[in-house]
Amino acid sequence: MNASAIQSLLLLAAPGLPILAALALTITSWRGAVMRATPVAAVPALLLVVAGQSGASLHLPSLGQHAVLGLDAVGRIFLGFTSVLWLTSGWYARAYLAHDPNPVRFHLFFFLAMAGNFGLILASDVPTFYACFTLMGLASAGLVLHRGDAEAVRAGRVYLALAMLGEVLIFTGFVFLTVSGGTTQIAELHRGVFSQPALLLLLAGFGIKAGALSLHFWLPLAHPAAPVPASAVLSGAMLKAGLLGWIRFLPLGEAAMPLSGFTLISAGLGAAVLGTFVGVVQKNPKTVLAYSSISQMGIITTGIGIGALRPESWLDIQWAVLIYATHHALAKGALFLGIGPAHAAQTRLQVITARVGLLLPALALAGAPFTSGGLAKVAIKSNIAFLPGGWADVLGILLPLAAVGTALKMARFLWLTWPGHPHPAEEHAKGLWPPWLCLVGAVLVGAWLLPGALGSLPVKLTPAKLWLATWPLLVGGGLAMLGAWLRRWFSGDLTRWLPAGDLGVLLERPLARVQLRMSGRPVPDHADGHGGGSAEKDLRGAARLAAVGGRLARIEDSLRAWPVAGAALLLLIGVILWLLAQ
Amino acid sequence: MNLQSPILLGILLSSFVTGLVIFFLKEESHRLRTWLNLLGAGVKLVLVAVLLSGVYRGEPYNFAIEFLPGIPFALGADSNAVLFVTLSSVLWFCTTIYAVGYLEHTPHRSRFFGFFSLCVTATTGIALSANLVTFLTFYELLTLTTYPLIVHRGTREALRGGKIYLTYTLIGGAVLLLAVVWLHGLAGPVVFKERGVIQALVGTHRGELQVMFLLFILGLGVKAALVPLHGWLPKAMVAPAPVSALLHAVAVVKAGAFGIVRIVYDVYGVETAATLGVLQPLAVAAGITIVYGSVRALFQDELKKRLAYSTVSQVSYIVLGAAILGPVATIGGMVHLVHQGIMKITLFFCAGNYAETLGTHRVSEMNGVGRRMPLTTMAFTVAALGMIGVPPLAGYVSKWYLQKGAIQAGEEWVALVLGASSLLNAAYFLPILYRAWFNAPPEQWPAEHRVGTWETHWMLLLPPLVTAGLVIYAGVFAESSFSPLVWVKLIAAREYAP
Amino acid sequence: MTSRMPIGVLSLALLAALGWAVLSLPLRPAGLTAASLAKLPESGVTNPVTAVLLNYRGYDTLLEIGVLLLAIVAVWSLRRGEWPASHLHDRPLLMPLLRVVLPVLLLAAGYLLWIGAFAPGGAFQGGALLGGAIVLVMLGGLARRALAFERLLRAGLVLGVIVFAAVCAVTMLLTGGLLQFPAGTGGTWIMVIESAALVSIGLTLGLLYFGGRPNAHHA
Amino acid sequence: MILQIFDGLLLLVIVVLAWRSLNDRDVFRAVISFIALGLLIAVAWVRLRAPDVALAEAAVGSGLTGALILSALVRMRRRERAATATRGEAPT
Amino acid sequence: MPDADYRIYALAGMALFAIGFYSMLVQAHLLRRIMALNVMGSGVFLVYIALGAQTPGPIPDPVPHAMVLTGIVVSVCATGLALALVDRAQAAASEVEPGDDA
Amino acid sequence: MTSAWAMASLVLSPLVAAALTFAFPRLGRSLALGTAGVAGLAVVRLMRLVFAGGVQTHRVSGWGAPLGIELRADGLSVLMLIVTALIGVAIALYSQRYFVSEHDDEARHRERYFWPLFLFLWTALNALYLSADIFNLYVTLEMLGFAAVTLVALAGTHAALTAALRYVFVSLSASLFYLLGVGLVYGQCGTVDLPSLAAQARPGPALWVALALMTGGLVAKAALFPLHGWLPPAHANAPAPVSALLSALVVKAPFYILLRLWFEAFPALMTPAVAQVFGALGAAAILWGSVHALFQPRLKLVIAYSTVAQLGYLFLLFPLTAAQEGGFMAWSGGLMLLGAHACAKTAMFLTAGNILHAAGHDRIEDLDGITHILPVSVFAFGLAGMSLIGLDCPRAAGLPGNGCC
Repeated sequence: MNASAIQSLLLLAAPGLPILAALALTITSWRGAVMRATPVAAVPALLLVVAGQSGASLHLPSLGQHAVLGLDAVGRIFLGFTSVLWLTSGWYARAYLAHDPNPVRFHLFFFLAMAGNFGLILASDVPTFYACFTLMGLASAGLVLHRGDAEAVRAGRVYLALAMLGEVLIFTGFVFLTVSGGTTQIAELHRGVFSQPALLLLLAGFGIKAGALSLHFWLPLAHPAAPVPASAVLSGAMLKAGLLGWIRFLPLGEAAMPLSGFTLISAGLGAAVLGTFVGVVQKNPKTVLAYSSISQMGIITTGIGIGALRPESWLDIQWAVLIYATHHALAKGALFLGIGPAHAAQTRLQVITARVGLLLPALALAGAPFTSGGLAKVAIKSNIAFLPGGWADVLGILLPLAAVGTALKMARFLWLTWPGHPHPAEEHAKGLWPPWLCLVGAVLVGAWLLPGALGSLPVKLTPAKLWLATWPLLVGGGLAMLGAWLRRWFSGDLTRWLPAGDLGVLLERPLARVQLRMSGRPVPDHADGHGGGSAEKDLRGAARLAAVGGRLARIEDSLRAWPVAGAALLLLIGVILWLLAQ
Repeated sequence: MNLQSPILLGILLSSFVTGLVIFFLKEESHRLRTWLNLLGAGVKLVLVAVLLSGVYRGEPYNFAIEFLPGIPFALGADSNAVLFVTLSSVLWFCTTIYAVGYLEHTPHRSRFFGFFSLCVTATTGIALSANLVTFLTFYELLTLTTYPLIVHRGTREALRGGKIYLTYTLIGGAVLLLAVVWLHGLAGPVVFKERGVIQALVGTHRGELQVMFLLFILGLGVKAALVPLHGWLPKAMVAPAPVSALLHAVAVVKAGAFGIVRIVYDVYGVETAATLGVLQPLAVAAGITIVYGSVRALFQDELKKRLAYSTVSQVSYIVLGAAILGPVATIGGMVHLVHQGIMKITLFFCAGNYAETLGTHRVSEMNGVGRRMPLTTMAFTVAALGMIGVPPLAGYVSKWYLQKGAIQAGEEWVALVLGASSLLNAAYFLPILYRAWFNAPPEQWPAEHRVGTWETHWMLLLPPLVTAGLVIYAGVFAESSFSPLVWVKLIAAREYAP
Repeated sequence: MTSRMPIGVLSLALLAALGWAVLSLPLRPAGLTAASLAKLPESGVTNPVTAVLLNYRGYDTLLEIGVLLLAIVAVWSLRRGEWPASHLHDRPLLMPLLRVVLPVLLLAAGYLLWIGAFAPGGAFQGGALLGGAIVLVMLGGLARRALAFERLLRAGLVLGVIVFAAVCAVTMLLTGGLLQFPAGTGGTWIMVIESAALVSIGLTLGLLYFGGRPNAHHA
Repeated sequence: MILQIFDGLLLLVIVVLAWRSLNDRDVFRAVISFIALGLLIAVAWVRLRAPDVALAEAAVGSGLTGALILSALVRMRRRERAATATRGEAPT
Repeated sequence: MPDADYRIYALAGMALFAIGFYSMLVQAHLLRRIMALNVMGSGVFLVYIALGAQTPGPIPDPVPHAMVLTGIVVSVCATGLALALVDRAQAAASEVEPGDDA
Repeated sequence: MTSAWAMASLVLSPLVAAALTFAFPRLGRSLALGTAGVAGLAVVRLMRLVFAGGVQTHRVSGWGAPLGIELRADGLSVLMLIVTALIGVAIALYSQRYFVSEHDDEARHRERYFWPLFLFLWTALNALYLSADIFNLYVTLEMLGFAAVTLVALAGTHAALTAALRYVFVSLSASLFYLLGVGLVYGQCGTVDLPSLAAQARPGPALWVALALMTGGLVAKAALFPLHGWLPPAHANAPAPVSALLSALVVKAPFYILLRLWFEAFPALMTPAVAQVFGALGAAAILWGSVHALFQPRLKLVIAYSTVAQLGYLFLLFPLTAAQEGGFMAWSGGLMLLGAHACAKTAMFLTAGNILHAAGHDRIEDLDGITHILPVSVFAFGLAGMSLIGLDCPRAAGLPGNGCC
């Protein structure tokens, strides 16, 4: 088997194996084995990252509209952290779901979402990308809904609503894009004139997935609702699909897009700020992490915005964004997965391991020097200087502030999850440790493995630079302590004012009212069920019809009365006569 | 009469004769009836396959006898006809199996299957009609043969539904008749032809042609359930499930949509119609219907009603495709003719399965049906996702082409409509899926009874699975040489030939 | 009644239109007098009205006899008649009257039938007299006896139609034309038809008077 | 001239009788007017040189039709009386 | 008397027709309606015969005469039928007021 | 069989059969079937003759117009005859069993009189479509009206009798309007022969009034809006086969005469304005009938109102036809299509309705009855369907181009 055949096989297997696994789940006797081997499903993707050649592609002529799978540089990076995340999460899920009532259902959606995620990274043509994107989006709804309680249903509903909106926007955007671009091959797309509607639609559509500001509110609802391994991939891998969408489909590096750039930067910064403010008051660590993701994605969004403003330095910016994405994905994944072990820490060793294991990614996210976060921050910052207008100054001030916010949230998260006293834990919790520790290890090395990552570091590490990198961390930590101290005097529940899902919560009420009005009965608890309404309406409609019918029947009766009928006859004769005599 | 024409007649007669024979069967001889049904459906399927391959090879198929001077009764098999006749014969086969299973142990089966066969005869007649008068004849025949099916149960509700159906369709038929006669007077016998037959009249009879177009659309729009002519469709839901499946996916609604396609493409010719300026309003009407149907569907608790409104919405995709000038939109609309058929028939089969096996008729009663009837629910899921337009299922393909066609034609607002519709589709289908798969099943179903060794009778299970398979096939292998899409592309190419 | 006024106005307007039509007709309309007189010798009768009725427009009369039969069928289908069941001695005055009048009526009917060929008269007029006679007979208490022969009554009622139709068929066989009598035999055919018609017309008109089917037992 | 006056008078009476036969308050009188009308019309037929029609009118149009209507009226009255009898003092 | 003018008879016939129809409409009593029909019929016959009398020739046109004979027979049949129907309908619902046939 | 024989047997066989069924009530069913056979054969023969030889005329009594009466069969009349025959045959078959399930005296009485009345109706229709003489048309119209009214009353219910009463008054007064019109036409033209009227007609007040009177009468008989009031109760309360007869056949007859009058006898008087009036009334009828159909509580009333609408549809032909160069000729094809369509559709519709009607009623008592009835009904259904799609009667309507009018 030659190299290209192996390449093709891997390309096919990366999304194919998870799908096969999902199908295998339908066979009852295979289920146990399949679920034990969950992480294996992500292995071909990982192998592809390691062994695959960039530029290789696989045509599937009979599938869809000429599906093409391929691997390019950007895709390789995405696939890298994505596959690691899926692998460790899948591994983690084995233990995590040991006592879940519906493990099969979880795995089914897990596999499908995985397949979609890998597929969209490898997709070289628009339809395949869209198909995989949708597969991922819908399947992850299954993950969010998995627990099935009220919270999960609410989260699932909000998630699905926004996901579907995103699908529609993206679909429409894609159609515009392919019409104006004249092809469905992603690589050849931008030659044509880029259509403005496509730009807007894709910006918004992928923005939903990426949790961009004002489209983000599904995130803090979905993450806590989903089981931990699902949250990890949702936050680490699937959020990045939106980012990949922007990178793939916006004409970044080809044309300056002042308006889009402005929008993206504003939204990104806004998300960073909002995430901080709402995030720090949350009580559920997963919600805190979700808001942290909003903030972090906000910074990435800002990066994309910069790229939109400065097409000529897009390659640099792209690289920075990729580093940031990788770093965030791994670190956030590690934090999510860490929640389990932190709870389950039994022995002293375990407690210390858990503390270190949580601290490391937290520091990385906060952008401590020598971490992947520090690297990412430097990478982003290095591009600010070229920005036109006042953007450089604004970002110069705001980005460090965002870092402060991140530090604050990390402190809050650690506060909420800090592994404390050893306590007896269930047996299965043992299985949570290896995948988590692997992922923490990946956090440590991941971002540095990116091609050219090391070379991008500042040539000399001066104390000034070190200080520059560290002060937000320290300030954040200080603020956190201050907050904890203040908290003694203020016992109110801040989440009442800043509930998880902020904007979405504001929208829910009026939407419910609309629904109520339209269905003509009290709004049901959830999802749907517009029962009696239609019957009632039928009744009302019938009554109205009957009234109309009665009126018509009266006219009809009067027509039937002899004098009227006779007069009508005479009139008819008269009319005809008159017309004849004309 | 060439060698090919017997095939056309055979396709009609395979169900017509079956139907007539079944009428005379005793109620008890259900085995014989079942075999007759399957035989008829099978023969039709084989004949259609022969026809399909023949047309593919480019052989001409015509059959004509003069039954009024200058107005021949004519059958033909152009690519449009073949598309529709294939769809209806395949789906009929599935529906027959399903109906046999569904109606086991119910009274009046001879009557039912007799009219059932006649109904399909009318549908295939519509498909194979080569001129407007023949088309009209079968179109009316369809109305009359469907009515007994709708009122089959004989309940008050059924009679009411049937009444409303008749009222709507007979009036629609009358309007259509007017249009046909009018056009006949202007242009003589109208034989369907690609790119239309009325170009010569555009200069002299512009206004008349416009009014006629309106009449055509009003007449056909009743069956195609264009808003506000759709009122009968949800009311006709009282019919047994196979009938609903047939109504929505194969026969009535589809006949209306197919009629509009015929009028736009093969009578007026899409380019001529565009110069007459009648396409834009049609597209707007279709757009309104799409959104309206979806919104109404959102608030239906009764599963079949929800599906009915969904049909109202989805069928207008076809109309929309026809109303947008451009080959790509044509492809989208025409392929949706097939795709909507297989998706909707699957949904109705499944709805019927739930009703028949568990006694659940309402969405709110569907908690946990996925556990009790996984295969059925799987089929339902596939079809529902297809309806939403999830790739790579059938619905996605049609939506892609429609959207693309609309944008190419500069009708960007269509994108908005389709987007809204997709969202609404999701909003009314996804909760069902959630209930089905995620919620715990109730202690007791409203009226559960075990049928067969599978989750339900195999004759009820097989058809939705097959059609769900078709939904996947039509989407995933859309580019393969035996997909509806490829066929439709051929049609579009002919319609827009330089 | 409030609707009288507008109806009255409309009726007057109708009358005006009708008057206008009459006055605008040619003073001497063409008509078919000349034609019917010209063909009179070929018709077999000398009374032009009878010629029109049974020869020129004999087909009308065929249908008309049909209408008569239809009328009695219709009336019988609707209700049971009020057949006098009384005996003669219940009506002491009637019997003597019948004794005198009945033969006269029958004779007159026959006479009218016969004279119809040459002068005013014919099956209809004769039939009317016969009908009167039948009414008298029934009123005179013979109803019961007549009703015992209900089949005979029915046979008599349909006689006109059957004979007329038979004549049609025979003339078709003879001449190839419906009601086209062989040359010179018109009078005979007309007499055959009229005789049968007389019976049926008389019975029909007479039985119409009783407004319904016989009260008798079902056969 | 005399004939014309006769015609005029005859037709006047015919029209008046027609009106009476249809609009007289008393139905019985109306029926009598109707029979009389038939006879007068028979006279008109004679005047119009249509003796065949006159004969038929006298026998059928006036005689039989009148008798039919009269007997129907009698039946109707009888039924009304029976109905009133059973209903007691019901208004007619 | 070929040059006599009988159109006044036709006019009277028209009057009979109009009176008959008027009464048909305004009279509720069924017997009156039946008589009205007969009066209308007589009016029509008058028109026929009067027009027949107008034709040039030694005798009046016999064709309208024959038609009127036919008409008279038809109208007596119609009267018989209508009377039977009235009778039956009133017997079926003797509480229904005569004429109240709405 | 020559065309004379065919025409004669079309009129005579149902007439004789009617007389015989009256005389011998037990023969009703078999005589009706026999008549159906004869009439069917005759109509097929006539159709072929018309197809082969164009318009067939026959001079009754050998005189010919204007003195005598002529029978005439052209495309239009053959078409109407065929439709009549098809529905007649279907009804004859259907009614074989219709009265069987009822066992009381009342029902036996009804069947006993149904057959002669039905056969008279058939006679009247055949005679009407064969007639080329406007006075003869009056006689056939009266026969038709009598039979139809009595058939409605045959149901015997109070509602049916009331409806029949209304129907009889409408029918009779409408006939008188027609008859008066005929008199004026004769006075003006000196002939009542339909084909020769066109040549004789000199437009003037007399003809205008005559035409207006005849039209008014026929419109009332054809139940065109707003003179349709009598139709729904009559059709809805009649026995099932009678409803079918009325809807499918009876109301079409006056329409047929209207067509003959306006397009054949007095084409010169057919102005666009008149046509528009017909069209407007037709449109109103469609609307009115359809809307009312929607609100009716009973299926048969729905059917009745749909008939009202359908008749309105027929009248739409007037403006369509009049607007056309060449008038009637240009439209004959479409016209016949329309007529055939309307009749066949009504027939099928009613047969289908009757099947369900029977099923709906007999569910409890008599399930076997339905299976008995069903094949017959379906056969009728099939026949009508075949007439619609033309399998049964290729070129049924003959050569309207060179023959019809």
